[in-house]
Amino acid sequence: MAANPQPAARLQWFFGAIALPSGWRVGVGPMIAATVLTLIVLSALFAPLLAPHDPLAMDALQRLKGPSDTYPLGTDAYGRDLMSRVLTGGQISLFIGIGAAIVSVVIGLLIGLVSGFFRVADAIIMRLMDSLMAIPSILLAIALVALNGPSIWSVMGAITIPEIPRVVRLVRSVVLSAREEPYVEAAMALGSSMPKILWQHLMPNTLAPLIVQGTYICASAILTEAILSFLGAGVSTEIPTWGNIMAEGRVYFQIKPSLIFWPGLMLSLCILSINLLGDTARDLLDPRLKKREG
Amino acid sequence: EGKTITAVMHSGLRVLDPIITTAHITRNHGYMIYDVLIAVDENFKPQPQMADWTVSDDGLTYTFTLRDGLKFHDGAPVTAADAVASLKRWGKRDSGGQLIFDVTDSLEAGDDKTIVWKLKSPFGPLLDIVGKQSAVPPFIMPERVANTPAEEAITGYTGSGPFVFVQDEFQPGVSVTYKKFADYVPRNEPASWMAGGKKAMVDEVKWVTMPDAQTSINALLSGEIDYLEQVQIDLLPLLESSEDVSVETRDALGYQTMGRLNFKHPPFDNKKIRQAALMALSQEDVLGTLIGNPDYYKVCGAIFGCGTPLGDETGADTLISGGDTEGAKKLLEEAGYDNTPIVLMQPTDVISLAPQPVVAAQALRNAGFNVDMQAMDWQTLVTRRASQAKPAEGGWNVFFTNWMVPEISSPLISAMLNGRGDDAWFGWPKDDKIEELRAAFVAADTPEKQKEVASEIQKHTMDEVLYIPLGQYLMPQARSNKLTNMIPSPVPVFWNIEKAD
Amino acid sequence: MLGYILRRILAVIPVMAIVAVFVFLLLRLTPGDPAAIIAGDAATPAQLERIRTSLGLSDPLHVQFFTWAKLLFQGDLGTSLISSTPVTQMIGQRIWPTINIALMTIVLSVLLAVPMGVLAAWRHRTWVDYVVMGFSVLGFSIPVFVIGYLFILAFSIELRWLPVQGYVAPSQDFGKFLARAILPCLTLATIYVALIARMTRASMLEVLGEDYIRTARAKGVKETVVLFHHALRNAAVPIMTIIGTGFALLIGGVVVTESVFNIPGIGRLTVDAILARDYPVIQGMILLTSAIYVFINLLVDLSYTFFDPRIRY
Amino acid sequence: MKFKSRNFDQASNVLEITGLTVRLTGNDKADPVLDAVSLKIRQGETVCLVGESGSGKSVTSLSIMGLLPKGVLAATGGHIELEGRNLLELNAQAMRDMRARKISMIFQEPMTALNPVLRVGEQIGEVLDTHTKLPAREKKARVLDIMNQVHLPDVERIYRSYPHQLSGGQRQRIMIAMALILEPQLLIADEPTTALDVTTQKQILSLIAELQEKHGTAVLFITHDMGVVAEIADTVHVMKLGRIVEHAPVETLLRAPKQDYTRQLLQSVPSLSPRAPRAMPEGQTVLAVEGLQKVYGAHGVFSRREPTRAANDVRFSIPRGRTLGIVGESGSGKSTVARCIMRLIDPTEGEIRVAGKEIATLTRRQLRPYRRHIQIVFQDPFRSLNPRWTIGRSLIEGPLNIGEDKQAALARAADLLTLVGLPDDAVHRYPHQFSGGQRQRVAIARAIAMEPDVLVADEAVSALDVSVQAQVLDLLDELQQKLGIAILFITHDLRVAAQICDEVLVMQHGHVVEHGTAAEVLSNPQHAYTRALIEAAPGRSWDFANFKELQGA
Ligand SMILES: Nc1ncnc2c1ncn2[C@@H]1O[C@H](COP(=O)(O)OP(=O)(O)OP(=O)(O)O)[C@@H](O)[C@H]1O
Ligand SMILES: Nc1ncnc2c1ncn2[C@@H]1O[C@H](COP(=O)(O)OP(=O)(O)OP(=O)(O)O)[C@@H](O)[C@H]1O
Ligand SMILES: [Mg+2]
Ligand SMILES: [Mg+2]
Repeated sequence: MAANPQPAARLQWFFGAIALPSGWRVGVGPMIAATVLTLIVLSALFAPLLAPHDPLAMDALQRLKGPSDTYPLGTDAYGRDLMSRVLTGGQISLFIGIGAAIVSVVIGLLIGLVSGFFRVADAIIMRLMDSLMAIPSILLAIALVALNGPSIWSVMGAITIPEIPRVVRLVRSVVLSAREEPYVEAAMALGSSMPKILWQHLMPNTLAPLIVQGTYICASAILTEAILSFLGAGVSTEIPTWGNIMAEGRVYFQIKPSLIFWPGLMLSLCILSINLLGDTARDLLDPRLKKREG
Repeated sequence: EGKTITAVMHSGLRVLDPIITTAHITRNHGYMIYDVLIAVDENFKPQPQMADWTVSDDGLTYTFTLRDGLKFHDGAPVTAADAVASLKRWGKRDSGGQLIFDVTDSLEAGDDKTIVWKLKSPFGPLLDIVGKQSAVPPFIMPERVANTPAEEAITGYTGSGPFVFVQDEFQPGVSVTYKKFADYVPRNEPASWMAGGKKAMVDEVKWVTMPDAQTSINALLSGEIDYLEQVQIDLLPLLESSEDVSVETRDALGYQTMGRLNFKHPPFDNKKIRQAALMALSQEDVLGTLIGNPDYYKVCGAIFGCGTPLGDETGADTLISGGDTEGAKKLLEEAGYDNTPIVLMQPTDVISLAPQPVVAAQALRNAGFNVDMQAMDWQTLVTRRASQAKPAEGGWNVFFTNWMVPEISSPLISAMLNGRGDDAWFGWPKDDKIEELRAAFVAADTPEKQKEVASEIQKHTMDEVLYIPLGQYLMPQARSNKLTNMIPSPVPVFWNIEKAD
Repeated sequence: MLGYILRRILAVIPVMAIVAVFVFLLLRLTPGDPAAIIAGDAATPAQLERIRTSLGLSDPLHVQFFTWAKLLFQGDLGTSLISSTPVTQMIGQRIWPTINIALMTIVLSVLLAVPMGVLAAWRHRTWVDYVVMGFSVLGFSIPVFVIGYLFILAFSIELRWLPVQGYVAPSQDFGKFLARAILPCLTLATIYVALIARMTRASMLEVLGEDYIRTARAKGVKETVVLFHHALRNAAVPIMTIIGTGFALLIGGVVVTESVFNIPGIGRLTVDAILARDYPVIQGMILLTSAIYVFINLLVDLSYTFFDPRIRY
Repeated sequence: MKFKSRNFDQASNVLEITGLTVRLTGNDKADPVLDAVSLKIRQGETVCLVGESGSGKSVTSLSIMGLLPKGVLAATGGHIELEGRNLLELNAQAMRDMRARKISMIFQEPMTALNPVLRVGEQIGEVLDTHTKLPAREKKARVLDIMNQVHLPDVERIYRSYPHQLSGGQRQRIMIAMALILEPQLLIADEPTTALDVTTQKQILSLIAELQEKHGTAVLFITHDMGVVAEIADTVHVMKLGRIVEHAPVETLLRAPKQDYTRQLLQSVPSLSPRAPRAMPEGQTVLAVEGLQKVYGAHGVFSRREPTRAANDVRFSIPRGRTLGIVGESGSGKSTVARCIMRLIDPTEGEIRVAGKEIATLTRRQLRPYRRHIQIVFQDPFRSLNPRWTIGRSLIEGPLNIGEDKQAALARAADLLTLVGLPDDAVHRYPHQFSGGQRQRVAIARAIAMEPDVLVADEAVSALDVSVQAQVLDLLDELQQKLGIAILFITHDLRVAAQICDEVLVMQHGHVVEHGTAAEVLSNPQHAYTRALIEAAPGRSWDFANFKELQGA
């Protein structure tokens, strides 16, 4: 789901602070989050090595079994190994999350820069973006996926498109306020060309909020993927993702909760970590806060 | 304050025209509000319902006589003209109906009560088809409604059946309400499947849709609903501990699940490769994954279903014995399979259809097929299976579906046994032999002769791989113990049911 | 003031126009053939073609668009391809459950989230702050349907306090409505509360650093007055904004919650329509939800003038 | 110059601070922010607290109010005694009771110190709500009464207005009304006039004096403006690095400062008497402006804003090596002229001739080659350098734009830094590693790097402390002599103008009302507005730098 950028807010998890080389102080919470996230990413990357079974191999006689030596987390309704599926599922989920974040940030950055600086383009672009924003993202996503078929690409596209206007707005607002800064006027007075000012003076201002926004997009994309799967409009079930493992497992929620629990746990831990890191990044990157801290 | 039965049906009612669609939920709706001329009993025998009939000795003239007291919900009497118009509209849509109308000389109302149907040549199974309970039974509507073109959906919902459709409370896909039709005159015979007296014992029946299987089970357990038409077998344990709820199999025949290959495009235009595909598959694997609990499925190689008069398992040995991967490999090799990818469509949103493709894909790959399984929702699949394009260009090679056993229990009804090429059912086999056999079946005038022909058809179907039967399964229903006397028919009907306080 | 309102209202027109074009193209340019769905299992290609023609699907794209747009102007959203019911009528039947649930969720969320956010900002960097923020991050991290299931499991199945599912109109029986609406509202509210509490906190933190807060304290005003009278009103604009834009999130959540709790609202109508390729319904629904979104955000924009007298341009 | 010379020996103490020490919390090693500050204020007395930025003036005042930012600063020692009670020991509720009833405070920024979303009448009334139980009617009457006392016009209307609908001076009056409505014994004013222009400042100062007289209030007045001190103080305390280094009655302090720091502070105050006229050089005209006009915001369908004529028929010219000053109160159009000349905004009408070329109508692209001839230095040293760029990168931005070689430009940048008095290794540092004055030097170096003919300095020293200000002014002077640049110097501070300009141009409401040599305009003003401006300059008859009356005043 879309998380919006929020200005200054600080989340310092525990008082025990650890000093980083650059003098940044990071709470223990974000450290744990970073560790968890690293572990999840690694486990997804090395899923083929870690998974005890082929995540697609079915055994009709071993449906919905509990944990055993062969199947550490038990099996799903097709008799596939849950653990292998959850591990492998991370690959696509993370791919969708990171992919959606990168694509929407890059596209949004380009549009936002142009829109923030050129008044004429701005009016048109912002109307377009308003319209894109007005279409509820989940509905748009379901529609796109249902109409284009449930490939990873349509899911990613469906998640990315509604995020773009938010990024554009963010970038634009940064550019709008930054271009009033005297140093931008100074650059103009020094004869720097518009593209140069845009890219060298204004763009760097957007990076910090974009990194933060990117983490939120990443988290919300992973979550949206799960919801699309739940609504029957996700990635093909043959490719395991946390979302469709849960979607398939939801029927058995009361009988075999582990089918939802494990992917759900991974998903929630992952999103929780990303959000936490996003919050931390926002605090570290927000110059206003630094100033207030003295 | 009357008695109301709240039932969760297998899907939401959206289409209200029971002639235009084959959707089961619409058929069930049809049985609520419409009546039929004749109907089958539990022995598959047509019995009078709205009408009695006589057949001329040459088998060319059928005369139906409407019984007294029949009335539409708007109060108008049911006349022969209504029945004729309804039958004619039905004949344009239903495949069985089309067969009869191919040989029909005339169909007219003799007077207010008699319908005279004259044929050009004898058509043995006419009564079976007119009385069939599924895949579009000829429901009788008022003439004005029945005059709607067969391509357009009707807009008036006046029937003469035991329940009245409450237009104001209808929410497509959510809920539909039926009120008891006070003026309905049931037959005197006891109810037996679709035949016999249809006595409404409750004042109101409400069908609600629940998109979530667990929600509906929980709702049944907490007494919020009375009846659940289908319970997913894996979820049965949730219901077992409850004393207020019974789980039972209403319909002992159940469903047949099957695969269909596309005859128009390589590689399945090659008979050997079709045979290889059949050989690769194992019913046990499919059913085990689809249903799991062996109490609720049956390995069955009969294309007409096991437990039906025509059922016969000839030629299905590999299917019912666990598949023959090696044999399939050999056949593929002989056929010179060039590794053309086969597009296998998988609907992800229908629980009873999602596992078959997954299991099949695995089995086909094991046999050496290059499988391209494409996931989609059911509606996309429905759209796409109608496409005759090349598989790589939006067409397809294989899909799976389920039929209720009564819908495939005879070569006249079973859509997959049509061999008329482009006019045939999706997959479009051009197979003159099967058409000959079907004609022979129509011409067969005794059950024994029919059985003989049916057995030929079974053999031929398996050899040509017109379709691949993948076994039979049952869908249990669950009801509150307050409900009693439900008719154990394939179509869930709400007459006869009583509800305790 | 009037100029501002008028300008905001006029700005809605191009937005909705673009949405309309977009929605139309989205549906027509992507595969999926409603005719095949209507035709059913036993249709022949010829039958399909006839149905397509009768639906106007064989006309050129722009003709279809103008036909559609013209009817749209007359308030006619067309007729469902599947159930042959007018779309406006379907929406009319289904919209009230959604509106009631959504309104209740918004009220509930605001009542919960705003004090939470204010408290967290006031007690910045104390355990109160950490608990509120912890909850907010958590609220973002668990899929809605899982939350819904957990609530059902806990409150309906284990404790048996509330019904599992369903919807009763409040006009029919308010008690029953409430009993059935509580769980879906709570489910929906988790994300929304997280969102609003977060924004309230951030925005309050900013405001609490402003000079006029110091002025208020210098007057000897009580902390509660400082927080709720002086600070909150100044923090209101971003909070209102997030309530407005968060509405999109709510719509997404509604779709899921309506499935889990079996509420006959427009969320489910849309999903069903999309899965069934019921074009007129999909178009109508996306247009409607977009219009609601735009309308809500228009209200939010106009509410700025109430919270902040400086916005009068 | 007439100083206040009342004797307070008999007056009772209102507030007595002894040994007040304030530290950053959780950091005992750092130097204390306030180091044993002692100070007393007697009834009716005006105590001025002066000192450079960051010396701890505001922290002192916030300590008295009990408003030190929680968790950041805390009083760790000393007493603040009011009516025999130590304020540092009061609980939160008791301290709240004190505020507005016993001690009130006015803050520096009238723009931000009022709550923008509440009507000002309500904000004044809130003091009464908090501390008294008056019926609504009486409450309003008292509010209107105090509003009358602070000489607000049309009080009924202003009562219902929001802060943004009032001018800066009016807002500061509201603050004062709010502070005095309960007749507190002590009024703390932390730079209450710094953000106002001189004429308004004068009004506010006399208002405070008037009310002090009327209510017998003691005033703690914080300022860095020595002129203001000379006008209003009874006693002066000088602060440096958290300590009070000297205190004395005002006249004593100004005539005979004891501490070096105080002398240095006073010597940095520029004199209002114009500098000695420089010989008119033969240099050609490098900037000529003719009939310049700028109208803001004349479009927008629903915009009801009146177009603002921010500059009207402005004309002047500057020859090489000379300095032209533009003075005028806030909003008179000074910056507008500067920005038009720089072509940062497009003038509505008029000619701008730079190095003989008309540039008013050139497109941005055509303009670029001419940019180098005219450069600008902005007011805010903290925002005019890109915080993400090293000083070196900022310095070579212009030269690179006109095609200079990067290595050469970098080498020259190091030279420039030496020229403006910074170490040449500063190239690799970032702006935040410099003080405000140093940054302003960098900004000047950046402008000089283009070797311009004209340098526009828009309030280039207004944000700086007087001592730093003096250094930067010296730097500009030195550069002008070395490089022969013409300077267009924009300021609202007549003292600064007097020290640096050859010619002065006075603007009011976008019009030039007077134009002449600095000596003529400042010593013998013709226009009423110019006279009013000079009248309003506080301490105008005192020569701070020489500790004596100004000659001829
Ligand atoms: N909130 C704060 N957090 C940390 N340090 C602070 C804070 N407020 C003030 N200080 C420090 O206390 C010292 C004194 O600051 P103060 O604001 O009293 O200076 P000042 O004399 O009022 O300066 P100015 O003339 O610029 O207003 C400074 O060194 C400043 O850095
Ligand atoms: N971008 C703008 N749009 C509309 N009006 C403006 C704009 N910039 C300035 N003005 C108006 O033009 C007038 C002159 O403004 P300008 O900034 O030139 O004054 P100034 O003399 O520099 O004042 P100060 O001493 O406060 O800097 C003012 O009334 C101001 O409100
Ligand atoms: Mg200060
Ligand atoms: Mg200015």
